[in-house]
Amino acid sequence: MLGDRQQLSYIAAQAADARLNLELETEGMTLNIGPQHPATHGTLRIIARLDGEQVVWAEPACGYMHRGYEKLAEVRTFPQVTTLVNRIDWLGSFANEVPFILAAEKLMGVEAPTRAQYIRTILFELSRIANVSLFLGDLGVQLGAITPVFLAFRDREYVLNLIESATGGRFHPNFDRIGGLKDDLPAGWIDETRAVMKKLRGFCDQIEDLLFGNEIFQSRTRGIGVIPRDVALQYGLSGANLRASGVDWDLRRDQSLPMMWNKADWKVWTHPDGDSFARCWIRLQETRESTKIVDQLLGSIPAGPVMAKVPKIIKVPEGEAWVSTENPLGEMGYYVVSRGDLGPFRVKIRSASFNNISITPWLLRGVYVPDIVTILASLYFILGDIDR
Amino acid sequence: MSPLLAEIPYWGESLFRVLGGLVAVLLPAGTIVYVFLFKMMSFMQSRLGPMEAGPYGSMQLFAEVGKWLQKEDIVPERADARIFKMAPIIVLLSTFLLVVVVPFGPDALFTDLETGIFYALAVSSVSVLGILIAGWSSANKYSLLGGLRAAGQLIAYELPMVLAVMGVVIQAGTMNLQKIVVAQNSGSMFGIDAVGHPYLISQFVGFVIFMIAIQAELTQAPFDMPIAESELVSGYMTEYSGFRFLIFFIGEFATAGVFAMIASVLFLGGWGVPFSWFGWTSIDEVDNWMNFAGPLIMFTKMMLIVFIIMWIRFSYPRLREDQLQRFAWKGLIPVALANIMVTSILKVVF
Amino acid sequence: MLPKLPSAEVRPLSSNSEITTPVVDAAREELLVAIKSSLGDAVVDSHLKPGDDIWIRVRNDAWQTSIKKLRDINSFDYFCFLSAIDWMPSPYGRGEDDPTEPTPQRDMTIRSGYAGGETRMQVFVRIVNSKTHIGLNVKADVSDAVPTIDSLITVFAGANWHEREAHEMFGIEFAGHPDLRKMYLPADFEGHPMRKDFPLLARMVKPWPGIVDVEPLPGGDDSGDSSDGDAS
Amino acid sequence: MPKVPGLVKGLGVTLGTLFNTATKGANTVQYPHEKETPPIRSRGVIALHQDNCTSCMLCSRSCPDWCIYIEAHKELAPPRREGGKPRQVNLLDRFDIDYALCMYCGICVEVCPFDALFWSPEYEYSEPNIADLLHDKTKLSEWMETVPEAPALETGADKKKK
Repeated sequence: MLGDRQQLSYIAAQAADARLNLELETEGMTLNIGPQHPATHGTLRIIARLDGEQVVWAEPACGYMHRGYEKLAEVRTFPQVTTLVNRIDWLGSFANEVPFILAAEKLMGVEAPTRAQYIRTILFELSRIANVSLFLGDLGVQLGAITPVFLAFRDREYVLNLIESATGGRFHPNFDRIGGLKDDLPAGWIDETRAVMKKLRGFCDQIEDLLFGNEIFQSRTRGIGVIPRDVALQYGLSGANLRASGVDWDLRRDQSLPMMWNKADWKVWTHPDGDSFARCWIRLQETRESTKIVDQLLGSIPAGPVMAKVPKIIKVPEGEAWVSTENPLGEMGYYVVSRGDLGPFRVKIRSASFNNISITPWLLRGVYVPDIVTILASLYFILGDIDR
Repeated sequence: MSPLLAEIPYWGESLFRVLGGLVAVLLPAGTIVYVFLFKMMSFMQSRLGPMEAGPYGSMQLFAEVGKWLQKEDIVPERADARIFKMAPIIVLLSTFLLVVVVPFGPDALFTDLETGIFYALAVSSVSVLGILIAGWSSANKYSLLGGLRAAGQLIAYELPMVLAVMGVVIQAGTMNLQKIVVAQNSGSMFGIDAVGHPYLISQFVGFVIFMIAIQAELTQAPFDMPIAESELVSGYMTEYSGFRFLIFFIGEFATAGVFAMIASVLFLGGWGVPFSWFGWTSIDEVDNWMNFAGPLIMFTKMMLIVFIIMWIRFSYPRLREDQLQRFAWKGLIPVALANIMVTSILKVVF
Repeated sequence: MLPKLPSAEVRPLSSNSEITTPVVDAAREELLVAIKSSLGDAVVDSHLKPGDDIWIRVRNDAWQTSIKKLRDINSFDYFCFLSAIDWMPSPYGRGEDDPTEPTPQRDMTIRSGYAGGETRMQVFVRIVNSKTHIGLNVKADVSDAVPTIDSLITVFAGANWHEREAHEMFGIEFAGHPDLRKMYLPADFEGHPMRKDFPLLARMVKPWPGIVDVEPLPGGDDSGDSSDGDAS
Repeated sequence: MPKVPGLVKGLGVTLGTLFNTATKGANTVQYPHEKETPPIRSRGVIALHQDNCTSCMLCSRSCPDWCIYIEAHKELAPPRREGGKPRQVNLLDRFDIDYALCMYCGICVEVCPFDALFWSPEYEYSEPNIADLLHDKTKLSEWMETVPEAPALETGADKKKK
């Protein structure tokens, strides 16, 4: 079931090496990549069985950062859970709060005021930009180019400053509340955001020139780690990984949620190739689209309150709700079961990276060691998002 | 015997040469690390680099060396200790052996070998041994992969380098580096004496191949898979710490300096300026002050070449091992061979 | 190449606090009928929330075949996630009990969620149609005595890790799964942490700071009113 | 126009950044020498206004990390009016926040009904010893000096909010 090119090279290598191995009595080598390794964005461990530089079998071992959020959420009240879910995908934390709050609102039958929905959507997209811009820089490091990551940190800083000045937290905003937002935006924030969005578009151009246009980069990523459409669906890939396989599906567009994405004019990019380059390229385009969404929404924020009328002590009525949104890493959803108590009865956190990375044992067969790094980088996972 | 050293006894002369060798290797290495690795890289990444040690961080290198010297000299338990300890020294040794043939002025040179370039290319391969045994003896899979990659890569790129140099040798008609310098500076292009005849222009293809090859020989990006910090952690250097790592580190940048010097000798006219500027016609007429100005000129040209090497290093991602081999064998070597052919035909015709 | 933005259903922009959910959801109603006809008697119960989601519950022994049919006949081709629920209320509450007091009585009756259920444990999976983007939650009971259910690996390869996780966290066996190693915890870890009767140690090692109350006046009567109102 | 090879463009980007940094300065801040001021809303450290605290325990009970420890006792205070009954007041014996546990979510500040807790953007209070991160009520009260005024709100914000 491997991709054609991969499969051919794998079979050829196997056939050639089989005789050699028999004659020389060589055996493969097990290479332990991680848990502490620069390519793993945290503490993921990949056990790879190598034959020369070719991977015969590889399997990620997770759990080095398992924090048991599903269990922890059961002993917390609804407002307290947002502080947990902040820390799942720590680079785009505001985006993690939104689906959970939306699920709780759905159970309560509350909808946030329009102004709050606008601000939510803007902050959601800002956290996407902060997250994906770091991906674009980190991609360079994984492939050996050192400069992009510094440019990414430079420009991500502007976005983080924006998030901090609005919410008070750089990484863990905890700004979303059931029924709206904690506070309104500070004065001057909108103009600042416009300026930053312009800078971020410049950053995207820089990265495109520095990395994506680079022939070496293209030769490293094109045709590597091909995921066909049906396999992507089977494994439940989501986000850019799914769209890179040619599936035109973006939850921001294809789902009706009380968020404001459909008020802006933007485009869902797909790519037919399904290789590493396609995944990276889609993320680059998405960052550009996000800056556009933010720009458009900034102009049309209506006046009004940011908090609906909700009781001070929140008890969520009995029921089950599933809400998922298109997070920076892919589809992030919460299956919230409430028993009419202060806290949720059960929260199933469907994180994007868990599904995205579960394809690796299939995907890494037959590739070379340097391609492990490229493929993992292009799948783009965050450890907190796998282990939760 | 050169007039400069005529009055000095043999032991003094030897001492002078050893000190000169140290200066010729370490001074460029230090300058390269500070100017390019600390400052140019930082500026290219929109930051300032080290700023605390000394004015504008200029003493940073000494601080780093001091730090490394204090560190424990760790040998992994299952490593082959003797070979493990030897490896960095072999790598640095090849750098010192290389600098021996580089001329810095009409008389300021260590040895004047007739087959200088041949010698230089030969001893530059010694570092492969050091890297290979470093990778093997570390008892670490990453080091092993790195060492093997390095060996494969260095051998693959030795060939285009040799072939690129062939063009110069054919054009100059000599393998003596000093004579190559003289040939470039006393020659003329299209009848204009003012620029001399740097082989950069007539051997441009050779120069490009040579630059690519030394980029690979120095394992700088985009050819840095032996080190590949994002996949092989640090390749063959993974297990080294303290002063042994320091030696590897010095070796890396000293070799960059020395290779850049050889490149400037071969393609940019080395220590010399076009002789016609001062009315010299041969090496014997060159004034004695060139022995002092020469090293400076050489240093400037070296910095220029290292700038290009580092600029590429800081901008490009790295290739994959198989792509790199393919590039060497299917790309560079045929082009280099064609270059030799064209050069020799033109040499015979004109 | 790319389709234009569909004119998606836009919610009213008034800042009303009540969601106006459509009472009838024709698409989902139809779908539910289609699902029931393709699965036959495998469907035990179903629940439909208009404009939101569909829940169905299938028999444990028809789990794998039903999902396969849903994939092939009703073209739910996207595997979203698989997990389990322990419907027993936790005997430990939120860990906020006073250790010096006797444990308070808790309502321990097991109540299942949408689409009902007869057992304490349930496995549920969410699959989505990648064309219409309508999702479906499928549940199945897992008996307490033999917590076993068929593996979905042959239907959706992506179920592999999810089943490993559910096995580790709830102790449910997935028949036909090739490799039910632990995903997160050390191999010699005992117990299934997500079961409600597994205590959360972080909430056991020290008493809740909120138990403490303001000390009453020595000898004085404790009127119970801790703040006298004119503090601000 | 012929397409510029990506390799050349990449070199252009790095060289451009080099010149930008050389002429316009770097984007980095030389931290101990110069400091960026965090935004007003920044959640740096929690300050306690002791006079406002009625030891109602709300913050302690809503803390997800259980990192606020309060002890208090009742005392009789002299009556406010002449001849009135002596009032019962709560006196704070202990108010500790363990910053080694705190995850800076701000729930305690939000639930406080009497405006006794505030966020201060101050961030330089790291300690070599983890036990010293437990700030007691005197230390928490000292932070009050650093608490800024709340920022003005963006146009269109609801003015009714405090």
